[in-house]
Amino acid sequence: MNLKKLALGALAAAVVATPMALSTPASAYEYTIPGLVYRTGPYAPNGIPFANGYADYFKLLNERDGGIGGVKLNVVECETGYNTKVGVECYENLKNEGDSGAMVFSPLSTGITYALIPKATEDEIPIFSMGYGRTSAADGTVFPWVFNFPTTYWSQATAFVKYVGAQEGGMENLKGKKIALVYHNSAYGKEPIKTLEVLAADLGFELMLLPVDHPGQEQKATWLQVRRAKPDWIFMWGWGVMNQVAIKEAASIKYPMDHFIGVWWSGSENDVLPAGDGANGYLAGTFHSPSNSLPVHDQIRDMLYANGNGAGEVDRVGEVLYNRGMLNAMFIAEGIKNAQAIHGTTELRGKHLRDGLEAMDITEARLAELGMGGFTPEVKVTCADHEGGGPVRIQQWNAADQKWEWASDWITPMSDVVRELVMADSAAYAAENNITPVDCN
Amino acid sequence: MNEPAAQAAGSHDKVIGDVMLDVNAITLRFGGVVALNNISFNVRKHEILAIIGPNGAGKTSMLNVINGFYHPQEGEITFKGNVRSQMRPHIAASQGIARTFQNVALFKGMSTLDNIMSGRLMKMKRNFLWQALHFGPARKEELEHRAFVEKIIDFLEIQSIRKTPVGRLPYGLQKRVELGRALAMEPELLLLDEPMAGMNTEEKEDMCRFILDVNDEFGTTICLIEHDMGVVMDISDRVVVLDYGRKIGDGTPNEVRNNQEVIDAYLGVSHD
Amino acid sequence: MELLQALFVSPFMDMWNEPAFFIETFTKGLLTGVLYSLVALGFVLIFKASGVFNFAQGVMALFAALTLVGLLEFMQGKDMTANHLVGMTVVAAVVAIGMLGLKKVNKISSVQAPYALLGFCAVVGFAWILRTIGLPNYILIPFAIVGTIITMIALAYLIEIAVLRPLVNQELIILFMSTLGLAYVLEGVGDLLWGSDVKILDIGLPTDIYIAEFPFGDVYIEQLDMVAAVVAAAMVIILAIFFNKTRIGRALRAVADDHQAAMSVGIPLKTIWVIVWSVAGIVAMVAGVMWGSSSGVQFSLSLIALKALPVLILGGFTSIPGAIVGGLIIGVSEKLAEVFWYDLHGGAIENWFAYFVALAFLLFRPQGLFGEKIIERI
Amino acid sequence: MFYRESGQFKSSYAKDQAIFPIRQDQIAIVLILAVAFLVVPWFVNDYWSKSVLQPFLVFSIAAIGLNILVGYCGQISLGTGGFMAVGAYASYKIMTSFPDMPIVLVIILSGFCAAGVGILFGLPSLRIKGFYLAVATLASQFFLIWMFNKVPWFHNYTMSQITVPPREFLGVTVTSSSAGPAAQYLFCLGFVVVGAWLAKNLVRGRTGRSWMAIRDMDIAAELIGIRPLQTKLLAFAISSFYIGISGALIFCVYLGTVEASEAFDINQSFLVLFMIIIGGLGSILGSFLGAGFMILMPIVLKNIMVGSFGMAAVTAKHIEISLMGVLIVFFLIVEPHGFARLWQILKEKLRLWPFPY
Repeated sequence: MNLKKLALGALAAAVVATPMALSTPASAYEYTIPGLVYRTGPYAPNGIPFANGYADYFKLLNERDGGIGGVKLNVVECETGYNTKVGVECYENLKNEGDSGAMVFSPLSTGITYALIPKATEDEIPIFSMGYGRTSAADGTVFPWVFNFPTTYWSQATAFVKYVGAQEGGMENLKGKKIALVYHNSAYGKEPIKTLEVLAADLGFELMLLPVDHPGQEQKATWLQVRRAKPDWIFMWGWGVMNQVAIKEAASIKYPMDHFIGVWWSGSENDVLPAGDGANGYLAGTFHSPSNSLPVHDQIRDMLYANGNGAGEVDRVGEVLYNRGMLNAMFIAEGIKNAQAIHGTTELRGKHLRDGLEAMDITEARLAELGMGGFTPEVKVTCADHEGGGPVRIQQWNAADQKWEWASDWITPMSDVVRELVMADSAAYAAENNITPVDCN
Repeated sequence: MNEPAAQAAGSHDKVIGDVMLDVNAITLRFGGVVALNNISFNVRKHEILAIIGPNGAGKTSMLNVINGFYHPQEGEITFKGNVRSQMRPHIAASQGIARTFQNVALFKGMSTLDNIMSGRLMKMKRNFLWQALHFGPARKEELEHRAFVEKIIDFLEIQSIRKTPVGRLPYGLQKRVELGRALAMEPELLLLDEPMAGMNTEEKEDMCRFILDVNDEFGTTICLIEHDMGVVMDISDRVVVLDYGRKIGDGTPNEVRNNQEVIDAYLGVSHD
Repeated sequence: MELLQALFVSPFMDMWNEPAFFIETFTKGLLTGVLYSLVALGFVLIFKASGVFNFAQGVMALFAALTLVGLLEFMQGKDMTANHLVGMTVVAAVVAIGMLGLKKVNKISSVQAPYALLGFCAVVGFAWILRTIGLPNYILIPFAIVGTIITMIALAYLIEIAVLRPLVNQELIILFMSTLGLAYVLEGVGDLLWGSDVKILDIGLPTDIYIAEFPFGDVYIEQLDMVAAVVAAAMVIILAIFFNKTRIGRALRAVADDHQAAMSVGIPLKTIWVIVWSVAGIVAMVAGVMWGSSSGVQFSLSLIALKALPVLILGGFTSIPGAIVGGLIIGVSEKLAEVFWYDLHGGAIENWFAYFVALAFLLFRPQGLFGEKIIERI
Repeated sequence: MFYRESGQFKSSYAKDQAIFPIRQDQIAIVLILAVAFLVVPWFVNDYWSKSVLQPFLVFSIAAIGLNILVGYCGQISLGTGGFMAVGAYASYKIMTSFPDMPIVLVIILSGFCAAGVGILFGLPSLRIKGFYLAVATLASQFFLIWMFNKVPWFHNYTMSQITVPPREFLGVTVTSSSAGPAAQYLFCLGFVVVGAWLAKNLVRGRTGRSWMAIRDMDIAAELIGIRPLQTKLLAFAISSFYIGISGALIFCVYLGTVEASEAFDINQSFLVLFMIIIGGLGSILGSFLGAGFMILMPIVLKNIMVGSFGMAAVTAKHIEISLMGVLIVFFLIVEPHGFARLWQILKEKLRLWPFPY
């Protein structure tokens, strides 16, 4: 009896230890690209297309270019379920995986990003939280290992205000207007509040805060508030089921959809489709094109899906969140390419990739080369600025054609406002954690 | 404890003292039902008082009133000179009233030892911080009480089931453990609710012996409910008879036996 | 002083000054409450008959909605992934097992064992035929609903065999935890079969709003909510008839009163459990459809169970009218509190406020609004 | 064969009341502690420390705490996540307000904060019982999380995501990511060992007996002189104290950064409840076994499916969720009293081995 138990225990221990022992003796050097995905749980509908786009792009690079500089990319997915605890487990499990170790982590969750920032800094693995996570990580001097280009929540908030100003016929007309912020009641949803408060004070509009608790299945009260206060514009920082319900509710109180702007995590097909025609005209911020017919999409369809190698369903290639996953992968790939040039070797590890990411300089010409002409604005990252100060564009839902269309040109955020807030927050973080800022000169 | 067993009532000489518990004009209602109607009687120090009566007479309700579980609408109770009409059960317990229950009310998840130890809870003074350390005074206290409880275990002859969870014990033993728990409280007044229900003759004899020994050796006053008339007549000093919430008799076993009202109440209702 | 003002004065003044808005808030509260009641109803049915606090009720709603959407999409001829096909097969298999189960419950149906296989083929075949012909939705939807109901009955049977029967006479907390385990299983299996994407559930329910015009302003009410209220009312009436007028209903009430006594007069406890869980499954389906129509069918649907819990303690675990009235009280009070006391708390209080309302009631009636009075005996 | 108690006579009540009265058990526990304190730290790496040992240890503390309330005192609580959050946010506030306070003291004080909140939310338990109480405790869960999210004072007026500053214990950094895996592991282990020992003392003494009396039959308990309110509130307080310490350790040591609505949501409450029910209600050992099961099982399943069979992460996750459900139901059916009971049965068999009767 005892022996049996012992044997079972040993077996269990062996199984737990497997992933560490099983660093397969690879024939050729490979880059391990961790994919912290969530295809389960309340946020799975958003996580799935993102994860598919992310995986497909790396697969495409392997198929089309034979990897980067001849080195294959090995995407290792780890299911987090949007849960910080599991995310940490994934991180520890993957950080030494393969020859290269984890090259970079893109956690796709504010909670996991916060949890990984100090760990990854310690382990010298870059974190690339593209347009999410800790906004003040844009300050590369305090967060040398964290990147959040091409743009951040705070930049986006200022871009929204600029857009509204333009629609109202000038920033001065914002005075006395009422803007409501409907937000996911979490660290993520509260990100833009400070920025918007600063702008409200500057520009004289009134800001109304309407939190929605996770998961956001039931929002009648929130929209009753909207109906009562009749704000001129609504911004939304939502995620998951909250988006669908909010858009549906907005439609059912006959709120003008073209005055309702969602963050880039509230602007995917998933979010608008359940509301049907009611969602027509709904606006959302983004930092990449909603197109599904770029050359790169065709390549993915031809080289992956035609051979049954795609990660998802072929007719969902090119959805908003799919594109975002693809963009995330593209930036990482470009970072690796930069790092290979900087370090003159292909046998890179995460710490080398950091330099590649910091040297990120994507031009329109380069995008066209990649089959992504016009996909995203040009991005230039520097040692001090890890955001790249990227512009934001507004897209609009066309319910009849079931398509996102451009509703504005690229809007440059109010960098001065954002930068000031970033510096203040990162300075506070540095003080609390005894960090000496890196000297960028 | 080396005294021989069962002695007939009255044959042992003991001094019945003053009134210890005085129940005065108690009336208890549940909605429209009158469970106890203007009941008065008293219990004297060192005696064994039996409360008898047909089913539904209000006997258990009477015990529940005495130890504060039910709150009567009228009347008052004087215990050791303190008058009270309502009180919480734990206060009754702290004044020295212990009891057992008709349907055994042991702590089923705990061992015999722990059940009886729980009767010592009120006597243990060290607070939980000391106990958490299990050190010094708390440890000493725990061991002292353990020694006391072991005496009760010896007295009730349940040494062999000391560590058995009481849920697994047969009914007769459970009743015995319950008596042990009540004794561990070192009560001045012990209320026993049908201590012999569901027992065979041999077990009943054992239980009678324990009751008499308790009365004798610890000087505990006992107030018990019992259906077995033989037992009642044998061991009690005095008997109170209830019927439909009224008191219809009060006196020595012999007096009660010859009370016409009592005979009427029991007529046709044979209890052994 | 300002606090008192915000707490006791200004909200009521607002209500008085904006009557149309007050009516709208109140009505929406009532209608939301109806949806809470629907979920709570499933809990009550099961608790009443089997003493199980069924935490899987929310996941059952999700599972039913997923099955419904899956069947519907399959018949509409949507491209199927391998998972979906496996899903269809598993549903058919479950239905077959369920039919085997019905054979045992032969007082209700006389389906014989070989027919189970036939049933399996029939479900797959019929769905396949419908898929191939490409019938209009108004024919497919009833079939999908019936298919889902059969699946939920089969599920009830499986739960009885695999969970309830082995755990009979266990402590309540053990049964409670086993339903949590069950929730995991259903969640995993549901996701595995149908994927975890948002699925749009369109079974032809109205999505528009109804505008009631009053001299003092307009009141907007969603038609979907009105349908939900009607459906909920219909369900309650049907359940009331079922419980009070039918033979099975009487048996159910007997079981609810006393398991042992019911068994001793020859009521088959296991059959009753299957029936109750089936009915709860159907109630879950209705709840799943109502909620799923507005937000799409996705994992979050299972979390509506949490909204039903305060309703449960307010109304009492064993009372059907309690679930209804409790739902309405919770719905109205949380909406009024969230909207009219917004200045005081700044929003998002609904999650806990419902519990506090229920708690306040409980302190006066520990057994819930309509629960049976607890008499302590010794 | 090796496990015999015959020949070991207890000559005093003190010996009989020891935590491990049987010599083999004493040897075993000494060995386990020696390995845990002296051997493991030399071998532990980041993965083992962060993914296996730390969650196991901190959740063990929470499980002991909840077991005191549910297993010993019989009051079902679903508010564990909320009390953990109290511990976490209290430790953050104390740490940032008094930067020089020793970290151990910070964590203990956080436990006291949680105990206070626990008493407050335990008050309804006097009138409300059973599942009504269980559901009512959800009020604390949702309210506390809302409060920490809402009131900016709790997170020093920054984001509601709080991050732990580095702190040292005996000259070794134990919080924040600059701490080594062994240091963090040992730090948690220390709390676990002391906490388990104190809890064991409590439950085998007068306090534990009054809890169990309330659990087994609250009316009878009152009749033997136990005050229900005080006893229940003490259970709530001590339970919350442990849970608060666990929350503080989750924040300070294990995760390093938390957000109330995510790290301490209702799933944590269920997780800990599962631990004690699978492990064994009313058993300190069971708390450990349950925590081990609920923490290790998903990792084991995942590693078997993804690591050994090369399954896709998502399919593996779905199967893992279902399997966890199946295992939970399975173990509830096999032994409703949990692993602790299984262990006890095993020990009894061992004692008699090789003679089965």
